[in-house]
Amino acid sequence: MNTIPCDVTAEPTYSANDYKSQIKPVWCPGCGDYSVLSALTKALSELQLPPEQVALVSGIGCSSRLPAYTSLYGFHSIHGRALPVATGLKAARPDLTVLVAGGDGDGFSIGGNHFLHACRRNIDMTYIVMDNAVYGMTKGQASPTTAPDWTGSKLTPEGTGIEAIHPLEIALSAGANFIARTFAGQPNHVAQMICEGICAPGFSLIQVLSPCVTFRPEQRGYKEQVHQDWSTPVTDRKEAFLRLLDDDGFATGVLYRGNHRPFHPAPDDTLSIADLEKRFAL
Amino acid sequence: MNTIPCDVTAEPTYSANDYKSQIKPVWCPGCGDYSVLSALTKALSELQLPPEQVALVSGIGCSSRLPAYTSLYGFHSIHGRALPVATGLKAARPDLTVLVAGGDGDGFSIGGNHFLHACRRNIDMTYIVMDNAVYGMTKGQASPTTAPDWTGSKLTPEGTGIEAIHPLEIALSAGANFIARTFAGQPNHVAQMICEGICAPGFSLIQVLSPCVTFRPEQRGYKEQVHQDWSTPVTDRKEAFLRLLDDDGFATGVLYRGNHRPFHPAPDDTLSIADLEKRFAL
Amino acid sequence: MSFSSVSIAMTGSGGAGVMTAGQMLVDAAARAGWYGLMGRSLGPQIRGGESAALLRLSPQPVQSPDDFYDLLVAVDWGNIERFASELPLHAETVIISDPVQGPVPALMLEQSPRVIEVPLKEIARSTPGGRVNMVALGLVAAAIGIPAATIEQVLSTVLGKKGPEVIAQSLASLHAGMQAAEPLAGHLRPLAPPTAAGQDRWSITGNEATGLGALRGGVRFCAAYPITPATEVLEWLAPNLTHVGGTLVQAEDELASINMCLGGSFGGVPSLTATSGPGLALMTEGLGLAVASETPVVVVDVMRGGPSTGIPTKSEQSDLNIAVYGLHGDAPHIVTAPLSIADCVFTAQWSVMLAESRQCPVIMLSDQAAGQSRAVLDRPTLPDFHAHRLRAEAAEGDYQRYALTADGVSPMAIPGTAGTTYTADGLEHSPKGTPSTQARHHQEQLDKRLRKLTEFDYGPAWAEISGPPDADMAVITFGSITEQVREALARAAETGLHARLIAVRLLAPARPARMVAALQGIGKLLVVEQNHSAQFHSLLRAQYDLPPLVHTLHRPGPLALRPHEIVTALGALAQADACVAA
Amino acid sequence: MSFSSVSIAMTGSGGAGVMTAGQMLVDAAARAGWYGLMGRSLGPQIRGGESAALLRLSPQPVQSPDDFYDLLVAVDWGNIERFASELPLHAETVIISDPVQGPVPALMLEQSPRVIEVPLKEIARSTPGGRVNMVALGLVAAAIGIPAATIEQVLSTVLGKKGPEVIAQSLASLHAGMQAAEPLAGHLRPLAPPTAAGQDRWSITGNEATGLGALRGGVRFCAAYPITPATEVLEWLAPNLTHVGGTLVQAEDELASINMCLGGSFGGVPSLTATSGPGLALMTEGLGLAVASETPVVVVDVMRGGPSTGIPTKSEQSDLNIAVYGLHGDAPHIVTAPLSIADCVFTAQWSVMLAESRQCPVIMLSDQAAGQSRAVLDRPTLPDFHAHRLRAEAAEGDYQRYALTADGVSPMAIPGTAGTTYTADGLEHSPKGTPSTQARHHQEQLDKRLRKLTEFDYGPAWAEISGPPDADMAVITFGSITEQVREALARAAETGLHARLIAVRLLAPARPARMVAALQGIGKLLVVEQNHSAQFHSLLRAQYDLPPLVHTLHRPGPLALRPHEIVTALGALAQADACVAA
Ligand SMILES: Cc1ncc(C[n+]2csc(CCOP(=O)(O)OP(=O)(O)O)c2C)c(N)n1
Ligand SMILES: Cc1ncc(C[n+]2csc(CCOP(=O)(O)OP(=O)(O)O)c2C)c(N)n1
Ligand code: SF4
Ligand code: SF4
Ligand SMILES: [Mg+2]
Ligand SMILES: [Mg+2]
Repeated sequence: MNTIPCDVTAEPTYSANDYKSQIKPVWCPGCGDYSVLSALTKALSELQLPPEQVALVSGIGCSSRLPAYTSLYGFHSIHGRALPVATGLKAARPDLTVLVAGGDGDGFSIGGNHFLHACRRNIDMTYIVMDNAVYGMTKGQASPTTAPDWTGSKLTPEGTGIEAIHPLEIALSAGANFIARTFAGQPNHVAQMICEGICAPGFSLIQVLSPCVTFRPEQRGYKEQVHQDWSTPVTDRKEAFLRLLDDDGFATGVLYRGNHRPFHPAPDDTLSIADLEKRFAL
Repeated sequence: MNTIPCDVTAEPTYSANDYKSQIKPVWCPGCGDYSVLSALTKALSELQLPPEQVALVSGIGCSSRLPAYTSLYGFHSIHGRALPVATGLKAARPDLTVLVAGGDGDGFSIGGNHFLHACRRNIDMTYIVMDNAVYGMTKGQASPTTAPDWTGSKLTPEGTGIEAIHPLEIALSAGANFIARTFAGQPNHVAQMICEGICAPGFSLIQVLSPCVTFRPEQRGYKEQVHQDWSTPVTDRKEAFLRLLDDDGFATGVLYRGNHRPFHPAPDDTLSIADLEKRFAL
Repeated sequence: MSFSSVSIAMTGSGGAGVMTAGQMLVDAAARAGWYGLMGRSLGPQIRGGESAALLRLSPQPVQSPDDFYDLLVAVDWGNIERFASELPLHAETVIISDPVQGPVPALMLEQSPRVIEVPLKEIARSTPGGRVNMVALGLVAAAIGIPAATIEQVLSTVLGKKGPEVIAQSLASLHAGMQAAEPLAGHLRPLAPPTAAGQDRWSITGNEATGLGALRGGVRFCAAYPITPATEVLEWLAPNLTHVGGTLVQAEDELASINMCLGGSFGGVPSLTATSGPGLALMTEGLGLAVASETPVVVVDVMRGGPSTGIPTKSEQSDLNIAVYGLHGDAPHIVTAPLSIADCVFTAQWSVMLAESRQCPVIMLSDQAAGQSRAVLDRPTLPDFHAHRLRAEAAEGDYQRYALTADGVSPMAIPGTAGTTYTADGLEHSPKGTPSTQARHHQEQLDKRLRKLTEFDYGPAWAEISGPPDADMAVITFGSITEQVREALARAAETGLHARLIAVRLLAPARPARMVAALQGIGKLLVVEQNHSAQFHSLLRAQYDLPPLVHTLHRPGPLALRPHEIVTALGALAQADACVAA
Repeated sequence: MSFSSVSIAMTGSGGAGVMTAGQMLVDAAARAGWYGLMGRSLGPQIRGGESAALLRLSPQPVQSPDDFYDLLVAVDWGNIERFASELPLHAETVIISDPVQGPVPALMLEQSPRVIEVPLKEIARSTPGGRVNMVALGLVAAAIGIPAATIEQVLSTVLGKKGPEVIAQSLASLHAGMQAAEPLAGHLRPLAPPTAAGQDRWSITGNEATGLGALRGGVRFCAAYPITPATEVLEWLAPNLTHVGGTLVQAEDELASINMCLGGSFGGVPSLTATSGPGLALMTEGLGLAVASETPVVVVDVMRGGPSTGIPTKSEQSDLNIAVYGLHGDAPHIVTAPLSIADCVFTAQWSVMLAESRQCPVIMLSDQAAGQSRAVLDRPTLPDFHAHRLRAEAAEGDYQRYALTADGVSPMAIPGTAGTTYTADGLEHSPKGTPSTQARHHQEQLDKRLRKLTEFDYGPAWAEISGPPDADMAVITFGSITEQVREALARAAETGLHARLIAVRLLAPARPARMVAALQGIGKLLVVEQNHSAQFHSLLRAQYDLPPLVHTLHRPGPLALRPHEIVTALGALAQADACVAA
């Protein structure tokens, strides 16, 4: 297991900029994802994690472009599969700090099964979902977090007619150990949530409301809608559920901080291959 | 929409046997799935649904063998994909009664994403999961509903080390409209749950605890463990959650009966293809 | 060049609006009686980023890009290095460059084109609310001779919803651009006058054409998961399928979309989905189920650059392997490819017909170049065929879903029919459908599933064959690059180099007898395709006996194959000595 | 037959325990110094259902099934019609039938075998706690001459955990069976005496051998989703991987398992998963990512009957197409196949080495016949090669993950290394790894990814070639049926029919120069494979220039190809006239 210095006091070595790459993002001007990038680099510099000890895995989507814009080890994988890639990485290399990033489509639509099972497996990693309730990259279709009456997509011109998914509720049911929501318009809060998520053991989910200014221009109004109601986390699943039953989707803060056992595959390293071969001998 | 005669009074035309095929099941003697087959045919005869108006879709697994043992229209599809097949069928043929059957591995492991989204889409169909907390067909590996300390699988000889999933909680979060649990050892109750599930609009989930006598012989003890605590369904999500927070996994009955709008694709049939072609003309 | 045309590239980054301008130009030219084609080159950005509208206008029908651009209008030079190679120029090319955007990049001057500086941005600024793309539009329209009235009319229609003020401002920019065209006089050959429309004309993209073909073929159910560059097929179908009484469901992923289609089709409703490489990869397990359970379904794969996520916005023909061979087990199925934008209607319609008739999956290989390009063309004469599935009638007896019939097709019962209930299965089964591990049942069903495809008469639609019957050279190709090959062959013929065209619409199953006839007398063959590993060539080798001398011309995307390259390759083949290469 | 062996089938349904008996028989024969092979034929049931243990024992090494069974012991005849065709008999066969199970089915009498009735069940009943499978075991052991002490010892060891009472009861049944063997005397040729073990002997299944090869090659991470008949690879790895310091994670599905492996491998840990056809279909998108991101990974596909769910418990070689061609885009990768049960160790180890060395995915095509059969064989001499990945060292400069190197392989940085951070990408990219849509980058990276595979020296392991250098006939094959071909060639040679063997271990990329050498002097070629559509033949046609006369012998599963059929096909080829068929 990696031991993250979650109470850094020494002279800082890394500035936020040290976690950025030279590559210019393909994002639209004003996209919420820029703030998430800044917040992430800020969080990492607060934790003073050496960039080469951190891996950032993503899927496909505007938000999933994140890794290349950092100076971390990145894996920009395929649509919906960021969590399995990250799971394999962390299981094989428990010494690394593993982060995962992506969109609501990537994570809750095509990647929904891995989301369920990553929460359940509760491996120590932090999953940042930039939720804009739309498929940005493919030019504006409804995602699982899109309201049923949104008619902005040519694919569902009458609206989807189906209820939006509640990702935090699913995460809580499925066993995630740390669950938070934040808003890209408040990058300091995003950074704080990321820090706490990284420091929390097990699987941490951070839903970042991150406006898509191109296909959901009305999301610029998020800043009037969010309210930091969850300033103290609860540690009891029941209380967390009760919080969610009252949720309007815009409460921010740490919803839940649990106590579930993270999954640790434990190699025992007791035998040589020659020992194993002997078992085939007559 | 199909209108199911959920209050049949006329002289019955179909007996339970009319819903059975001639094919001998491949199941092990004593397998819980036999009772589910009987209960299903009993339920159908109670509802007096003409066999040709009912389609039963399944994935792959011991439990997924069910369709061929009935006289319904069946689709024994591929592992994990029963729900999408059923969704397409119901969307294209809303006049049919669509049932889905399968195992815990099929539905909650490889099929987890479709499970989430089928609950959310809330199309009118009834999903019967024969839960034995094991992969029977592949000879005994842990499934998502297997307890973390079960060491009976060669693939996870020290136990999985990860918590079992709570399928009813996930279903409730994701938006299923009717959620029940029953036990294969009480076939009348299973039949009753199936009847109610079919009659309920939207997506109905029925978890049937169905012992795998071969790989989980201890499940023969289920009959001592189940308790019919949910004899009256609740219609409020919050109350349903509270029920689940106290759940030991063996309460049976209708957990929840909701009021969510089922998804209805609505063809409007207003234009001819010639009309559409005209739009390409200059 | 065997006929007169003008090719124009308009480039610009950010919200410069070159695509809108290009689209208006094609529309106006079309209304004025010209034929045309507009392709798109896009960067990875959602908004902004480099982009180019790639037009060709002509009095004759045209669906192929030309060798070079006659006119390049650079609203700006942003990221030009990223796609300069997609814009071949020659010494006759006129480049319109705005001095405020800096000097013309050296990259663009290699062929010594003529550069004319026009202060597009300044002109735009000089009109209130002026828009630089409308200035460029006016300039081009005037330079090539599109009537002012037509372009004004198109502009007003397109911007209709934005209100009179925007229209007026845009018109002012347009006019300013037209006036600025003067320095171009004499530098650019204007378009030859349009031909009178003998027939209705259509303006349509390949993706729209595919959607239309699907509906014409009888498709009434679609499950959709968006992916570039296939999304427009689905987006076109969404409202239109509903209008004709069908249903579209947005799926959670491609595993769901293919399996939803199987469900719809099992229910008796012809079903189709569209995707691109990564989505097709996810669908192969479902397609295998369609093969084994004999469930008709059509998957349109609008190909893009691969492997993996590859280059989503650009064209390539590299999914041939997965389409033909990508299913596990012995899984015979049908693979088709439209031969042009217009042919997307025919091929989609035919694909639905084949899927329904053969009770099997059909993969139709379209590509970004066809799918996202718009063509102005004569209204295609369309076939009448549509879905016809052999249905089982209500029966009392012993219905055998997978009965061993002479032609391999067994009557399929549709849920709702009494007396013919059965269970469709992906497990091997007896004729009745009962799961079976018996060698005999396996052999019988494998034979049947193959027979129904190989012993069917696909008719002449399997390929389009043209050119001199006595030719000893042929070019064989597939997919939308057929148009480039056609143009190349026409040009080569003018220089006395005659070759036959074999454009294969049916890529699987193989049609050996037909191919023998098509290759009659051919001693030299050129295989043309747009991918890196010559997948079509290797498919042909595997399935057919080819002439002694075979050359290939293949290149991955995104650089379109140009007619002159094909002419050159043909010339080289004509010179080549069969004995040496054999 | 070129050497002495005895083939025995033991059939029985339900909990009859013929597999246990068969297993003990092989074990005992092995301890007594014989070589042996035991395959399994299973019905679809989890418990009970028809099953047959298919044994062959011999003083010489043997890994191929023989033409016919010398002895068929039917504990019962349940569902025999379902797999009778998998049990070829001849006039010399002895059938042991228990009269209480009814008469010998007519199906089994077609070749007029000798039937001897033995009241197995009654004998079992006569000993307290008697078990019919132990009676049968005793009968067979005595009949073919396995020393009583050895079989007793094996029985006691295997049943050790069940306690002395069960052992005593079973021994009693065994002895009763031995006594009942008397009527067989003279009817059955006993086994020729065993050869002294010059070398250690192993008893191993193909799936275990694959797991061992993986560990020897350096695999230390595995993500697993169970599927028949690959599960035992994963189940063997689960504890043993842990023992040598590695990790296994059970995944939620195959999409997860392949992508978990990519994560592990990205982390620098050689990774492998095993699956069968349906799972491989789900993995192709991930495999494409491995190609584009240049991430090493090995996928073992233990093939079963296809398409779709097909026949999960029975063998076939029909996933060749998907393995070689099943990825979208131009996606070069490596496909290998072990040539026998023993060779699973070598080929798995080699596959890991290749994946690591070439930084690409390797698909290893094993099959049910190899994977689930147990062989007693000489301890194989195993190669030393193991994972060696070209790693980037800590650097200050401008690290280029996808640098264009001469051999196409670029140093790969492993997370944790300072100064070499990069982002692995499935989007097309520049040498640095930055996503790019440029034609030049695409071409360069496609070239590089192909070059690193085609210009590598795979050495002689690409194929096993044997037989007379002056032969003008060859048999080419792949996978576990190579053993049948070997035996057929040895037999044919005894009759003066000499042919070369080319058993291809490397199915992709093609090795044209090596194949030219392998085919030197060959005018007639027989292609042998176990599938319906002759996939290997079509692969060979696509990639190689074949001799003028090519015949194929191919058949889908589950009927194993028998040596005599190959001899017959070879005889026909020898007679065939090259000119007529060319
Ligand atoms: C298998 C597959 N299917 C579909 C796509 C097309 N695709 C790319 S990104 C995307 C959705 C992205 O939405 P989201 O994850 O919410 O990210 P955003 O762009 O909104 O940040 C889709 C459908 C793909 N690349 N691969
Ligand atoms: C894609 C794919 N992966 C794996 C398998 C193998 N497989 C068949 S059934 C099964 C699990 C069945 O478990 P469950 O759904 O719980 O059914 P049960 O047998 O317990 O009733 C698996 C893993 C498969 N058929 N297809
Ligand atoms: S499309 Fe939306 S999510 Fe994508 S970059 Fe633009 S604003 Fe951001
Ligand atoms: S293995 Fe288990 S689930 Fe499968 S048939 Fe046997 S008892 Fe039932
Ligand atoms: Mg999004
Ligand atoms: Mg189960």
